[in-house]
Amino acid sequence: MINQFAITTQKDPQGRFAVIHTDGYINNLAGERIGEAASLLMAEGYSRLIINLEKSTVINSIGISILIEIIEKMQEIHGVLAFCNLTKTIHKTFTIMGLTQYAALYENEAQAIRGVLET
Amino acid sequence: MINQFAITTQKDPQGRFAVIHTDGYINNLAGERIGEAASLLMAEGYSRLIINLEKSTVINSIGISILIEIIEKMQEIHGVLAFCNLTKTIHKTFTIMGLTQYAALYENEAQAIRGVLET
Amino acid sequence: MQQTDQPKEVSLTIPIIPDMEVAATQTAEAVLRFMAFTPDQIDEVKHALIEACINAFEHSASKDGHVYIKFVMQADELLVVIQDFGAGFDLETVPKPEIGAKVTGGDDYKRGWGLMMMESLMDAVEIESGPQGTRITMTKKRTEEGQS
Amino acid sequence: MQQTDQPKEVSLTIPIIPDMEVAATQTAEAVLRFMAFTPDQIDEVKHALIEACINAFEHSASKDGHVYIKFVMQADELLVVIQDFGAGFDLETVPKPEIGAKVTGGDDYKRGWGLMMMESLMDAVEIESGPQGTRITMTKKRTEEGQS
Ligand SMILES: Nc1ncnc2c1ncn2[C@@H]1O[C@H](COP(=O)(O)OP(=O)(O)O)[C@@H](O)[C@H]1O
Ligand SMILES: Nc1ncnc2c1ncn2[C@@H]1O[C@H](COP(=O)(O)OP(=O)(O)O)[C@@H](O)[C@H]1O
Repeated sequence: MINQFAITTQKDPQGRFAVIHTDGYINNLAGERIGEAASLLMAEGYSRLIINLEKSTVINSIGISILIEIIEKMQEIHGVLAFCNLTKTIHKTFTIMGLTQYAALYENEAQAIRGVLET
Repeated sequence: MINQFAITTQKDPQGRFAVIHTDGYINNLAGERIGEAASLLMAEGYSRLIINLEKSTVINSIGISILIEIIEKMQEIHGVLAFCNLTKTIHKTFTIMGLTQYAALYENEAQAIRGVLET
Repeated sequence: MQQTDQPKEVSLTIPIIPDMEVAATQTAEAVLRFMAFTPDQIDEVKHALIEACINAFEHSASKDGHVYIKFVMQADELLVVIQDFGAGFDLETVPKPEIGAKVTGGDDYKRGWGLMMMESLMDAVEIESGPQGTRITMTKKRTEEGQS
Repeated sequence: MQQTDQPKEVSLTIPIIPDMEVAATQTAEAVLRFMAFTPDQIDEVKHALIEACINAFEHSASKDGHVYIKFVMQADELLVVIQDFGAGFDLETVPKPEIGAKVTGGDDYKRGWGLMMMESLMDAVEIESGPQGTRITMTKKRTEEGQS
């Protein structure tokens, strides 16, 4: 298939947060895989999640809608979701959608970690 | 324009050989620029030239025909021309054309330098 | 080499198969680079084009199974036309997406962002739709700043 | 999402403008990746396609100023059809290129490698040409080894 999407998950040794790294075009199927990874981490007790989009330069609105579902689940457990390493276009899109009211966008992962730990 | 082609030239401090690095699609215009660079180096007295194609993964037959002109000029001055860092497709093409009878193909620049110095 | 006075157009027809929108973005990228658009502008057009394609894939119920794309290269702008011969839709009845309602569970439909994305990433979006299908004409101006 | 029984085809029409063959290779790359060809096979098709395009650009003297490309996705192979509505040519009269003659100055025409490249990089090349134009049909099989 045309889209080779990959995901890797990284957990803070102290269990305070986890980071999901995506790699490739985020379409519906890729979005679902991110959703599953996030659900798994939440089930393990992580209420601070970071999605690092460095290697995903293209996303479609179906993929984004699944990110919204993750935000919704996070709100329910009073957790926090943040994104980092967005391209200019994805940053612009998330901002225009108003998604930034519910999930912070950070330039890089270090800043995102600092950010979610302060929340 | 669609094709941003770049060329850099590197001369052996001892004047024994020179290397032309190409970057981008080698079409007719790009081929002509390689031809000019080669002519300049030959005019400066370099009779051992290496063309490093590492950053050129696509070439067309017009570009190749200009490389043949360089080989012809090299033959006239009894010099030697070598190529290195070819993709599998370009390697296959040069081989099928028979170009390898007049210009050696090396895996990397170090090998090419050793090769032309031994000639 | 022959060059005519006709407008410079690249046409692409893709079958309705998941991920085929990527072929459209690859073609778009070549056309936009040819026209010397900035990388950010190229990225914006690619995202808008994906939305138009996946809408035709998902919603058009097209019987001929294809989406027709045209890139019209003009002096200072690119037109991208995406057309399907499907059922069409009435833009008036499409609800405007509202992030608050979608995040807080007030709106169960988390989607509905495609048209908004096209409009925010392009300089102009014109939608013609009816029982004969849908045609979306998107314009991107080549400005110095690379911003729409 | 609707899917028909028609063969899966991607059609691309490009204007005869220098470097537009790159748009064709970009589209080809997406189609070939979609079909899970290996990177080396993709590279080979791209090079063959470039040769067919620049021949149409340079030699066809096409009046409509466009080259028509079709990618026909079949179970285990891809057909690439490149068509122009130009003057055509007689394959019989095209001399076979000979490196020795070209390098030693015996043959002043250093070019003439395009058809050979197409043939060596693809699994099959069929050339139909006449006063109505030229159509080249190239086939690439998807083999495990990635070699033609
Ligand atoms: N090409 C099309 N054919 C038919 N209906 C369409 C088409 N494009 C958009 N629509 C309609 O417009 C609505 C809004 O589209 P969009 O904003 O992209 O969000 P989404 O596709 O996520 O619903 C769709 O739900 C669909 O009803
Ligand atoms: N699409 C075409 N229309 C007209 N003539 C063509 C076409 N393709 C190839 N030819 C003829 O075939 C010859 C050989 O083509 P090719 O092997 O690609 O080498 P080159 O283009 O460098 O001459 C060309 O010189 C031209 O006369």
